[in-house]
Amino acid sequence: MSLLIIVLMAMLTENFVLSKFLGICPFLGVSKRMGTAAGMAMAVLFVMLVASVITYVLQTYVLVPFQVTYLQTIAFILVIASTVQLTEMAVQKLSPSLYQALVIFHAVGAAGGFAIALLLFAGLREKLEGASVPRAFKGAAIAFITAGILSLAFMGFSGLAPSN
Amino acid sequence: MRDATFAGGIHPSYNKDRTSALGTSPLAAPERVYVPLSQHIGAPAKPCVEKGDEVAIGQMIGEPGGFVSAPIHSSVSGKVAGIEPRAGAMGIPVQCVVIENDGEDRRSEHDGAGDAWEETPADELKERIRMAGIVGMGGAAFPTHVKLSPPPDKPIDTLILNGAECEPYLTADHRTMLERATDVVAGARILARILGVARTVVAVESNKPDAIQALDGAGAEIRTLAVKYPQGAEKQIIDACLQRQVPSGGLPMDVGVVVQNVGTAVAVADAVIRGRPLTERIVTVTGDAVGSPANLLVRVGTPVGELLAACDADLDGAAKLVLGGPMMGFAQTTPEPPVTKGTSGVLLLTGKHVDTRPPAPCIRCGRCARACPMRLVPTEIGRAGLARDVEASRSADAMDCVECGSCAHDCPSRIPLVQQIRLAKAAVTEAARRERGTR
Amino acid sequence: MLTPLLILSGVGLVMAGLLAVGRKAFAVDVDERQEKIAEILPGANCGGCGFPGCSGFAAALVEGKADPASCPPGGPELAVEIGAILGVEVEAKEPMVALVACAGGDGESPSRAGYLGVSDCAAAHAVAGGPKSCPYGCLGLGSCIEACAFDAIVPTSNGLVMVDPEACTGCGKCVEACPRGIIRMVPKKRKVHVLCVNPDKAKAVKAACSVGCTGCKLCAKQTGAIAVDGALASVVSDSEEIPGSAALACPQGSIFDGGVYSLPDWLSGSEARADFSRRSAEWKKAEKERKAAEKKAKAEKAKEGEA
Amino acid sequence: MTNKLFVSSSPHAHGGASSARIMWTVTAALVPAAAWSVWLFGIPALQVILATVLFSAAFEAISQRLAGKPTSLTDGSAVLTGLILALTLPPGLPIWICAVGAFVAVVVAKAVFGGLGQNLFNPAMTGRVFLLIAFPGPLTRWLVPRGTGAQLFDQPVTAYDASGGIVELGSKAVDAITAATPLGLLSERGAHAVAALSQGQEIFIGQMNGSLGETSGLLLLLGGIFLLIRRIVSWHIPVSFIGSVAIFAAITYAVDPAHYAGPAFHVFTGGVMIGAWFMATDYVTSPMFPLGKIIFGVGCGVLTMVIRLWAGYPEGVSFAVLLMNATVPIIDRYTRPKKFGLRRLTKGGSDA
Repeated sequence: MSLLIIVLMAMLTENFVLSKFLGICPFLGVSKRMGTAAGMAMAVLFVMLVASVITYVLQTYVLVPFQVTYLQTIAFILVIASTVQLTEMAVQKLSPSLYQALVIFHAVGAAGGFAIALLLFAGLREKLEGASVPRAFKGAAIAFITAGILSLAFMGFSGLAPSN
Repeated sequence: MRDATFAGGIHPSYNKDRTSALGTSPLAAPERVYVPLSQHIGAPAKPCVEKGDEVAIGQMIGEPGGFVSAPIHSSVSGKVAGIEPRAGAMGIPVQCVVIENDGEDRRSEHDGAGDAWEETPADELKERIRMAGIVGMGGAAFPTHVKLSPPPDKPIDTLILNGAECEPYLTADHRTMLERATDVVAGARILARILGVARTVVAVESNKPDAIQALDGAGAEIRTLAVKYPQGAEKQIIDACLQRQVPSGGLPMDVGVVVQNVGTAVAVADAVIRGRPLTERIVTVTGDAVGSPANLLVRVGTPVGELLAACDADLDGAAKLVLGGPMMGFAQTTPEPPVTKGTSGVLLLTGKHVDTRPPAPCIRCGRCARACPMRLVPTEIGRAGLARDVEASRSADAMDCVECGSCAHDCPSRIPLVQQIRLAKAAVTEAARRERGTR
Repeated sequence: MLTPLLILSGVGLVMAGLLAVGRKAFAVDVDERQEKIAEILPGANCGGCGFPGCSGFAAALVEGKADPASCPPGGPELAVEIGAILGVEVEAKEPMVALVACAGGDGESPSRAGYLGVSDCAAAHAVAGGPKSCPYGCLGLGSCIEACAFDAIVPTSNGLVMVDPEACTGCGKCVEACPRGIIRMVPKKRKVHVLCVNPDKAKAVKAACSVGCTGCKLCAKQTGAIAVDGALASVVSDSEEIPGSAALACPQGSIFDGGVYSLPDWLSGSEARADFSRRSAEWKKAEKERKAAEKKAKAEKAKEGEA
Repeated sequence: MTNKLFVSSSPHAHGGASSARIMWTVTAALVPAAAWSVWLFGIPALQVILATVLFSAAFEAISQRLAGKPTSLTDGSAVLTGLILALTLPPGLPIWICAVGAFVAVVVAKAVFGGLGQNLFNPAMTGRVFLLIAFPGPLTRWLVPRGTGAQLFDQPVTAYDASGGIVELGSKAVDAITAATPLGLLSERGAHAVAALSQGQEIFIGQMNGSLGETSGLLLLLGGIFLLIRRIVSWHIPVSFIGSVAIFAAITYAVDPAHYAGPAFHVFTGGVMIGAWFMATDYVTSPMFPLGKIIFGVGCGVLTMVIRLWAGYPEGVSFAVLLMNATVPIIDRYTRPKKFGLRRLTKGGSDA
């Protein structure tokens, strides 16, 4: 039960994209079509998994012992960027079905949240494509506004906790 | 039994009261008739007379241009003045045989006609119908003999005679059923004999109780239909009468049914029993710009302007001229086009019926989808049509649309959905043509 | 200070190594010629080549399924460059531009009915054959403007559209977009055009439009490059220069002479039309006099011969 | 013939329905509930209504002018958005905050998406949620309704002076008097605090505090039934929304009555009535087809209850509606009606 709550909390209350504004770049990049959005959600799952393992190792065995935790951000960026690159290569070569098998770990919650936001958002943006959005707001601007309103809505889950 | 019907549909203002009680009156033949060579779906007829030829009523002046085609006959007696293009109902000039009426109304001789049709082989009856130039008189003008020739793998068990006349304003079929009930039933028997079906149903909307009574007296099996538009659409009338749905992209014969208009049945009776080809028809002339509306018996080829003049119509005060009914008819730029075999009505409307405001934005109210008798999502097809998006048009099932106009009629934003959908259908047809070409 | 540097560069090195290994392991074969070609293509994805977008064209080129000279926006220069990459000889093609062959604006061919509905040429054409008097003329609702990826088609002030030959790349998209088939591809260098597509006989044409071609054949007498098929003149050959007299001979003013007038002036300017009428009248008078003189000379010659 | 005829595609007949008439009818259906709130709270309520409606209309006109579109205030959509927004706000809310709410609703949530029909989220709900998050203080100061005294639902009321400081009730400095809403009480003090309320008539008639439109469930219900009769809304969304709230509440109440309030309380307090009839039924931001509408309504109801019972906010209707707005494209995609011609043949013919 508590595990489920952790996953749910990560998905809704602490939603990566909509609460913490992380991962906005891929979020806006691929959410134009439902199909690509689903693929991206999978890739995120994989990258988050690998990256969290590597950064964990980096944090506990390198940064903390050498007392350079202030390098955390930059080192993590390096690792994550490289992992993304690696995944991209892998996707180009292998079929995306491979890493479907890798979907087991605890990053499921966070990535699931990303996936929900991404899928909802993809649907919204498909609908937006047919809308006569004023020229000035076309493209990224309207996508950001949509994401902003969606995150307002997700704020409703703040303080979500099993009955107090 | 409850009145039969289908899912979806709308309830427009019917406006039939002005003409439904008026008996059919013949319109004097004009001095000149312009008989179009293409009055039907399919290949145009080939003219078989020349300028200067003397012709009589019922004489063939155009030969069928193929199997899906129909011959054309003179509707007056007189002299051929030429074969030339003239404004047609679609706004595009069509080839017409122009005949100077000599006013003598001579009829051409015919053989093979008589009361002995019960003993005549079906194929011969069918040939007589073909050579009489009979086409669907509900408006689509599809050659009748083609509908009567289903392939052997499509057994037909039921003939439906369509007397729904769901189009507002029109009362031509209503008057036909009242005044010629015996011929409706006789025509139905001939059609049933050709098709070899045991069951014939005459389907009539419940707002024509007098017609139901007349047909009942003539000995027809009647199915009363609920008053709803488009109750008379082929697929909807089959669904209502027999609870069979014609599959997407299919024809009535796919569910063992042939549907014929009641006017067509009368034309069949005229051709087979009396040896008279199709040269005249009943046209309802009405609308709020028409002073004395009427149901007129009109010679094919009579310019629409003559009908309007006979009915005290105010062309100067009118804003819209429509051939056919208000839901599926065609707007005209002039009153020049001639009446054809498929012209069921002439509608002259005042500015009251013309909304020049631009359409408002779609508010996604869903009324169009609720109204659609084909259970489609009209806005979706419309959007695809505007964007000429073939894929989106296909996935929104654009080709299933029957263009009945229910969606646009109920749209609170007055969006020209039918027109948008036609663009989608045109895009799909064009793409299909191209795909065939490359293969 | 040293530790963080070392750590960072260490992490960087390790990840770089991983990436290098990854690149090897996951290497995908892409013909590098394809990438090179894709880089030099215009990237407008206009579809003028007949392939899905520029990348599709690049792929087809490498596979040898496409002609290097079939990119209209790129023109002959691009064709040569592509040829160099592919290692093949390329023949230069005559540059073509689109031409809207209708000059019947609101004044010349007024509308015969009020049109209500979707603002699109194909849609309007399907409603009672369109609201314009001429059933063949330009409806001016701009379906071609929508189709043009290069903003080369602009509306005129009198309900027509025209192609800017400088902006036009000759991709031909507008030709497909026009439901009335008014737009055609012509050599960019050609100056004289017949701006009418109405094939009807003189009486019907005159009823529909004041600048429509009636098929009188007077132009064809001036040059072999213009021929009249049925009741419609059209340029049939580009091998010879079309003389200005072909335009001046036209009683309807259906022929546009780009050597004398600019297209926008011709389409919407009454001054250009007035100037044309004046020049045309002068030319006809001169022609009459010349003919009369010729006749006279002939007659005299004949007389002399008799005598 | 002197005049020109008009030509257009068929059909040449129109049923006469108009978007503007729909908008004004919905607005009319809200008037009784709005009038009740003015009776209940007096001028502070009227001030909020007028401010949001006028600012909404003004922002609509300005943004349409900027976009180069014809002004379409007569279509009623801006006025309706303003009125619905007003009904979700507490009485006495400062005018400038009302203006901010109207701006977010009309400009941010609607105009930048291309105006009427193009927006993805309910404009009024977006405005309210934005205000709730940006100005939590003013948005949760509730006036005591007419006809109640220093005690409301067994709780003492608190009096504030103009600067927001707490003063003694009855002193001259009193500027506003507040008390927790029923849902606030439930959230802060638990089910026993509202036990008596759940049985009383107050919540049904609307003799309670809260946002303007959270008071009279009865009048909102009547307005909703009026729209149902006029065929402007279908039953699917309101019934599934209210029904799922009731069922959810009944289950939790049955499991632990000491902890959870009953269905009647949850249905008639807060924004469920106005939300189910007037906000979730907004055509533009709700599904088009019957099955989708039911899914949407159930989603709204369940999310409302999840937020009410377990999240930080005492009320969740506006969040729930916004969240479900985001699911509409996906719902619409999978709930399209089956097209004609797919029903199995009953007899005769072939299956081809």
